[in-house]
Amino acid sequence: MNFPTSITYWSHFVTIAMFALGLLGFLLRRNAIVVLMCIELMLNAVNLFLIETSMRTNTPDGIILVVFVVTVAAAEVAVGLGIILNLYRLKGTVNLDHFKSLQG
Amino acid sequence: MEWTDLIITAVKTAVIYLGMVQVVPIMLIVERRGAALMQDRPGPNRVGPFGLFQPIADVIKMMMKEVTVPRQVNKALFLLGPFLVLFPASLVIAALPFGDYFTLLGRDYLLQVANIDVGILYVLAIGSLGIYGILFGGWASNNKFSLIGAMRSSSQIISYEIPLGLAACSAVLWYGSFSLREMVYTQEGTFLGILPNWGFFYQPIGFLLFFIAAFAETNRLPFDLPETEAELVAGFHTEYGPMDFGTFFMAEYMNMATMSGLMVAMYFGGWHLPWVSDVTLLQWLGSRNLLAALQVVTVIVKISVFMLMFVWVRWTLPRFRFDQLMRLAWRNLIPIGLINLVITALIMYFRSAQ
Amino acid sequence: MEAFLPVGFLLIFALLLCVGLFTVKRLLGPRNPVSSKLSVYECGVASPEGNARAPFKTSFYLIAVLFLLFDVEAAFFFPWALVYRESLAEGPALLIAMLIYMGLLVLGLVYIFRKDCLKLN
Amino acid sequence: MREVLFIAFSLFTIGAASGVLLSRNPVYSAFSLILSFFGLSGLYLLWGSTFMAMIQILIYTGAIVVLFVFVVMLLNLQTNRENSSNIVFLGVVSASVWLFSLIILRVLTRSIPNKILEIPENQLRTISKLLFTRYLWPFEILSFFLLVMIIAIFAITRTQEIAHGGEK
Repeated sequence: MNFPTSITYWSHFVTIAMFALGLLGFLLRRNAIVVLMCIELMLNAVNLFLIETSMRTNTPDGIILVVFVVTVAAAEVAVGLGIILNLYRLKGTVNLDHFKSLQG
Repeated sequence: MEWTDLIITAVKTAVIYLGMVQVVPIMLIVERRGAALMQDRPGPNRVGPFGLFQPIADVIKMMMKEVTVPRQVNKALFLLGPFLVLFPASLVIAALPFGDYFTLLGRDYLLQVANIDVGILYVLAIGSLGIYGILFGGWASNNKFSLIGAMRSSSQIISYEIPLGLAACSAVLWYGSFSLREMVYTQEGTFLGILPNWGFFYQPIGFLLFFIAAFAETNRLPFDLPETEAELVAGFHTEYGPMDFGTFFMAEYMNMATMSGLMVAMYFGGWHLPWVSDVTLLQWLGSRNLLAALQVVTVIVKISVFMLMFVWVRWTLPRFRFDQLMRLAWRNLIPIGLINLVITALIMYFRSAQ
Repeated sequence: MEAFLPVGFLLIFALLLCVGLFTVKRLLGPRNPVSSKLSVYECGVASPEGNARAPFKTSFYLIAVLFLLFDVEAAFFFPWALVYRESLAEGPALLIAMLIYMGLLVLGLVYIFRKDCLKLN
Repeated sequence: MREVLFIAFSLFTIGAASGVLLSRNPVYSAFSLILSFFGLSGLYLLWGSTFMAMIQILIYTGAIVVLFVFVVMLLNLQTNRENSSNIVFLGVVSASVWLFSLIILRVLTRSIPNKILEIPENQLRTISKLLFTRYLWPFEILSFFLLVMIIAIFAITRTQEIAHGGEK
């Protein structure tokens, strides 16, 4: 099985693998901060795919969309970490297993 | 890119990088003699003629002293901390223009490590990575003093990065391009007959902002609070051994040199002599490489003027308190940066409206 | 992409310097770890109670968040500054757009000073 | 030459990204997040999009991960005592993710043209012009969005002391 060396191939590999790793970490890790980092990974995988497509088809709109995605991701992290700080103040821990008050 | 190109660019990069690394020992002796001069004492003059070998003695002393890595420390980040400050500090040099270009073997090579078309953005982006060395160093050494010192130092650097960005942005607004090389090109000639056509006369407030923020970025006095000897024992590098302390110092001096190089390129006309245009210089000097050498000398002289200013301010101004520091950044510098941006935009609009 | 080739060289030289400094420290420095040297640095009354990383005021977190939000806003000034000079020919459209953008930003700054959450004054 | 660099940067990014999941201590996962962002900006540079590489380093590595490290330092987290079996399991699964995505791609990419594109000149000005002509309204809304964010942040973190609490 020979692997082609075209740039588009390898950037798709990075996108799929990075998104999968981010999703994996998001679902399995118990530390709230690492979960937020994995969300960042997923967002960056999508950014990479957008940039690669916009550069390949020579349309700059993809890059502007990525700039907007970056600002929204920044705001999302700011609020997410604010919530985590409050959770820490509530329970003294960021381990997600301890936040089960909603369970029936 | 044939092989000769690669080799020449590699040698050029090496020469520029070593030139920047040489700033550290020179600044060691200049700082101590300058401080001594201001405090009316002779300063280090025992080692070699006029104390010129003092930096060599300091460096050897730092290397020979014992290395203690405390037990309760996160080893990986502790050992990596100082290099995380040194690494971005040495990468920022790539955007600084030292001269126009020189010809070798019939081809023109830029007197600049790389002609990056996003010059200012590159400098701001890589410059903002210096925080990690301080954060990881302070956190990994697991010591109350170093943790508080790391937090204070990085929040100070953070708060002063926004005015730095705003000042750089108003310069980009005026010059209309990111690349530092184009900025220096537009600063040739004279303005109103007598003044040299430098950015300082178009952006005085922008320069002032950049100058103040440059002090804060390099943790120099009067923004020296994180390493105050009195309160926090030495801030984030309390637990570090001698050579790491030397690395932090080397990174600080390289940051100072880069910041001065930036201020020279953006506000003080880069490699242009004040009232003499490059073309007339070329006629006087004849060969292109001689002109390139003169340009490099003018840039080095201008950078050293700024470095002396860093030293001069360090030994005259008292230190800020932490909340005064933050208040200056958030209440005064950021609004001034925004106002400066608006004023530049309005002036450009009215000038173009005629 | 060619413009960043010399930056690659600079990267390699910086790595060489860092590795050089690291090995110099390892080789030249004498090493006899006495337990007193390896303990935490304490000045004054030694009180190693628990982990040194005690949490403290949230104003550090607020400074970092505000830096993040204002850094994102400052990043939008750069593309505007780049094309502002050419856009002046077609009239003040870009100027007004930026004044609105900056007005809302200044509103955020005023909100910060009014709520005084950074304990600035 | 570009393909070799591209493959190197891709593997570096994936390695650092899997480091985010597998590292025991949140600070080490933040550090590997920084490395993966460096790999990403290297990929953008290889594509020729220097503006995006600089934005990636300026905002992601220069501000967002700084906030992560600040919070981790503030929250006094000892090395989290997640049971190590969880980490080992994660390691095995992430390795399989690597292979799985390679195989899927190998099957899918029979059709993608193997063309190396030439880099559009002066991409900076086209993006900025486009940003202020076609995308002017999202730009204005964004400033309002960030203002709302500032107010939301203050509403969330009322500024009294964090209770002195270690990991329970």
